[in-house]
Amino acid sequence: MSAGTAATGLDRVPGGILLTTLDKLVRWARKGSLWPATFGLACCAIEMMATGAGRYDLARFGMEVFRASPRQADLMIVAGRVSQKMAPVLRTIYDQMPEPKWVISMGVCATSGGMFNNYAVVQGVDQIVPVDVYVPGCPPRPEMLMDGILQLHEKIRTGRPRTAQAAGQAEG
Amino acid sequence: MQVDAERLAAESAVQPGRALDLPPAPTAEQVTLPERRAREVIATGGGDWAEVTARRDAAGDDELMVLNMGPQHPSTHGVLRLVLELRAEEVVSAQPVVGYLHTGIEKNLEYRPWTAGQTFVTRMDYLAPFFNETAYCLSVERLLGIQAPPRAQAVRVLLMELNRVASHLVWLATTGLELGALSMMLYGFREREVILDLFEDVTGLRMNHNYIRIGGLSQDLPDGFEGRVRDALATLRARTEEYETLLTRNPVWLQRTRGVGALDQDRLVGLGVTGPVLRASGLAHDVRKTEPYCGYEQYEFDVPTATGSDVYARYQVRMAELRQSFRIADQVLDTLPGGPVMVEDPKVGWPARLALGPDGLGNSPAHVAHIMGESMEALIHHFKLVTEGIKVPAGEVYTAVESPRGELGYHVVSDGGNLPWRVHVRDPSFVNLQAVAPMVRGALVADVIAALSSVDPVLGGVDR
Amino acid sequence: MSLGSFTPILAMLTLATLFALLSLAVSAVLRPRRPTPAKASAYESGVEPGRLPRGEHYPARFYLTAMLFVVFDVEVVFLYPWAVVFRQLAVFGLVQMGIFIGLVTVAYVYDWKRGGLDWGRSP
Amino acid sequence: MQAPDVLQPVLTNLRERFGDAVRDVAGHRGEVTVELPRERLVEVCTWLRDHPSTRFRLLSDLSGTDYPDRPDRLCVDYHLYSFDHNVRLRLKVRVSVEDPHVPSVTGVWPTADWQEREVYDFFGVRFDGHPNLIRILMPEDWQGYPQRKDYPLGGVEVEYKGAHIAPPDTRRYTGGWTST
Repeated sequence: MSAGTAATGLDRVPGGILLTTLDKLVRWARKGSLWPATFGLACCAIEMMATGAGRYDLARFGMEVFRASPRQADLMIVAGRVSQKMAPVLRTIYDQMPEPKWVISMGVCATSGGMFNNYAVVQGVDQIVPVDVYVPGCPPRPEMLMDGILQLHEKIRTGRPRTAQAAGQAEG
Repeated sequence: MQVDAERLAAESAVQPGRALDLPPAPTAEQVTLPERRAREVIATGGGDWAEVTARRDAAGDDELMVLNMGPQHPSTHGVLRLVLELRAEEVVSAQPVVGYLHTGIEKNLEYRPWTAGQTFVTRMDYLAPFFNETAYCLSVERLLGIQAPPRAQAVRVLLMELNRVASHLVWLATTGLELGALSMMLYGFREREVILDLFEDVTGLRMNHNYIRIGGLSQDLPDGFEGRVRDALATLRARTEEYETLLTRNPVWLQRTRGVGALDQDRLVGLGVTGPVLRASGLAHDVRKTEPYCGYEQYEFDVPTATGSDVYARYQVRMAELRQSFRIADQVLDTLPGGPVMVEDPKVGWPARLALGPDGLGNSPAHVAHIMGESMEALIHHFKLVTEGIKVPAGEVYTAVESPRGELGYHVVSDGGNLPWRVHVRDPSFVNLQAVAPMVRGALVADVIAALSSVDPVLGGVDR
Repeated sequence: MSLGSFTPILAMLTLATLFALLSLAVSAVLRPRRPTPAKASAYESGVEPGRLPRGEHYPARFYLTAMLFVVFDVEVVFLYPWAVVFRQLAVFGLVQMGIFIGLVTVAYVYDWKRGGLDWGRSP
Repeated sequence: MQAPDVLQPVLTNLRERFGDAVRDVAGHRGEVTVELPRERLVEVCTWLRDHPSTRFRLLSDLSGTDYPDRPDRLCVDYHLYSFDHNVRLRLKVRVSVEDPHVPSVTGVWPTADWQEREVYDFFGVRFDGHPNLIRILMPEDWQGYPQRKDYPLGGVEVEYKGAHIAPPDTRRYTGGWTST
């Protein structure tokens, strides 16, 4: 579980029944409208913009507002290949985002350096920032990005990604 | 007419003289401790940065503020960083810093066979993938001394023109968004989806298609494609009229774009700017007309230009180019020749034919039966091509293609082996970005956004 | 002193302040608070920020515009009470307000001619 | 592509005026390459840009290439284009790694500013007289010149340790079966 969701402010509130329902309410509220920080780098950024535009419409998840400044964002979608020169900038932006914050690594270039296994590209964003959801694809179709976002919603709501949660139920 | 080099150089963007007469950087002792810490920290931020702050300190001007319109900014069209020297709202000087998306594609190309090249190249300028693929394949075909069959050339022209429309729509959407016409963003991307559906029909992907191969195309058009393209062109033509009524005589749009970011033609040519920005200054230079490729000479279209060379003129040129692209697409559909889409030479033509099998798209059973059963030679060619790739005779070639942003040139060097020796890409955005600095000198900060978006840089192509 | 006609306004005021204070209090309690020096550093598109003008003071033009705004804001504030009793004051009120607005317009024209409004966009 | 004969008058003028400077002229696939010594580069470029019969007003591309097995290893290519005569020409200057200095042509074409910075960034060719010769695409404090042939491709070794992974494909098939 990334730092974002672990220690919320709830631990300072007195325990009891109130806490669990309040916890659910807070998680639901956070999941309800994640505001992504515009961190579009390369081709995936165009696909992210297409997801935000009319046809695929991120507004359905309350996410159409792409906040330019990290202060008002709680989700960073790293869309595109991260070059060595961009790595410190990415880390600075991630640090300047207030908790709770999540990171989606969109596309194979952000996830693992993709086809550019060379001197210029950081081989995987998880060397710089803790990543919550990895979205495959080059570039991922808008539907794949939205599925990644739904996975993140599950993770926020239950603290476990959907697949793990399903596996959890299987074990009984 | 004798053009004196001094005048051109004097007021060009670089002004070699200007940067040289900087006072020497302050020595370590003169700079106080906090100053030095900030300087080191700033120094790693960018050599230009150190020069700019040195100039600012030298000028001793209290009101000069150095501001970063940096890599993570909503309206720099990607990861471009503009170091702005501001006095209140007025820009004293702007210095673009690039490299934040450098992917080392040209180095990667030297470690992959020729046939894998266009997979890398299509990811450079990600708003014009077909242009990159075609330019790369054209230059390799020129080295090989072969030509793609007429049908393949016609389909390349069709896809490139549709791609130009899609790229201009993204430009229109993002520029509208930045200058306040928010609905333009939704309209632009809504129309682009119409074109992406067509691309998906043909190549299976919305972007980064890897469809145009050395010697032709990877597979033929799906049937019924021409009809779908005609309907799409009909809707796009109607929608373009809507944009014209929305923007062309819109007082807010006029005020934000007229007279902004103007640069005269001499300076533009000196800075190597090509494409709509150059045509907006009145010079009708278009590589499709001057050095026709892929059969462009058969289609009759004109090269729109404007005078004024400001953001509004570039808007007018791009809107007119949309219509020219529709015209060309119509003519291509009317005269689409039949025949093969891949060159016949078995040593070059990519053998795999894709066909829709029970478990999806894969090697067509007919082709597999042919190489496994009928002809040993076809098997050898298939094996050689798929493993070792084609070998291109030694030599070097420079091929230029008219991309939506300007002249996209490929300087390909081969040493006769099966790996490219060197592929250098002359990306129009990389060269056009140099014109941003003189454009915004003395303008307001809001005009910097308008001027930058009128150059339509795509940072994937700039940083390669 | 009949409070009747004021109760709706008072009710609205209290509800508004209550809502504001409540939402601030709830979020102050529930939000995680983890200040780090990196988070507190100034945001300038992701790179080390430059500095404000050396003396940390802003060009005069900003103050000029602020002053202009204050003058006209005050003028509008005086218009409100006049607008309420506009009928009873009739012509007398109109003339008086006309003079008042005329004086402020003189100040506006003076400022306009002295170039306080153009933002230095070079021609 | 234009047949080289459109360039004929240009080449003859070039030879008369700069007889000694022109090392060799090569034609391949309809393109003409003129190799120049670096000392005469700026002079020839200024003449090529201003002379009415040439008018190469556009320096469309300036690219570097590394030929490690030649003594003068680094090669800089200038692709010129003339609007008036609609013709292209390539100038080639070769320098060795020990003394990689080439005079800068930013005085002739201001567009060379960034393109020379890129060739410096990737090949280490120092352009004398360039106003601001620092790295453009790599971080300022990057060591080495990435696009030289002896600079490793870099990147991460493939994680799967199950089998011996061949280094990036550097096999060169020059002899035997040729494809054309």
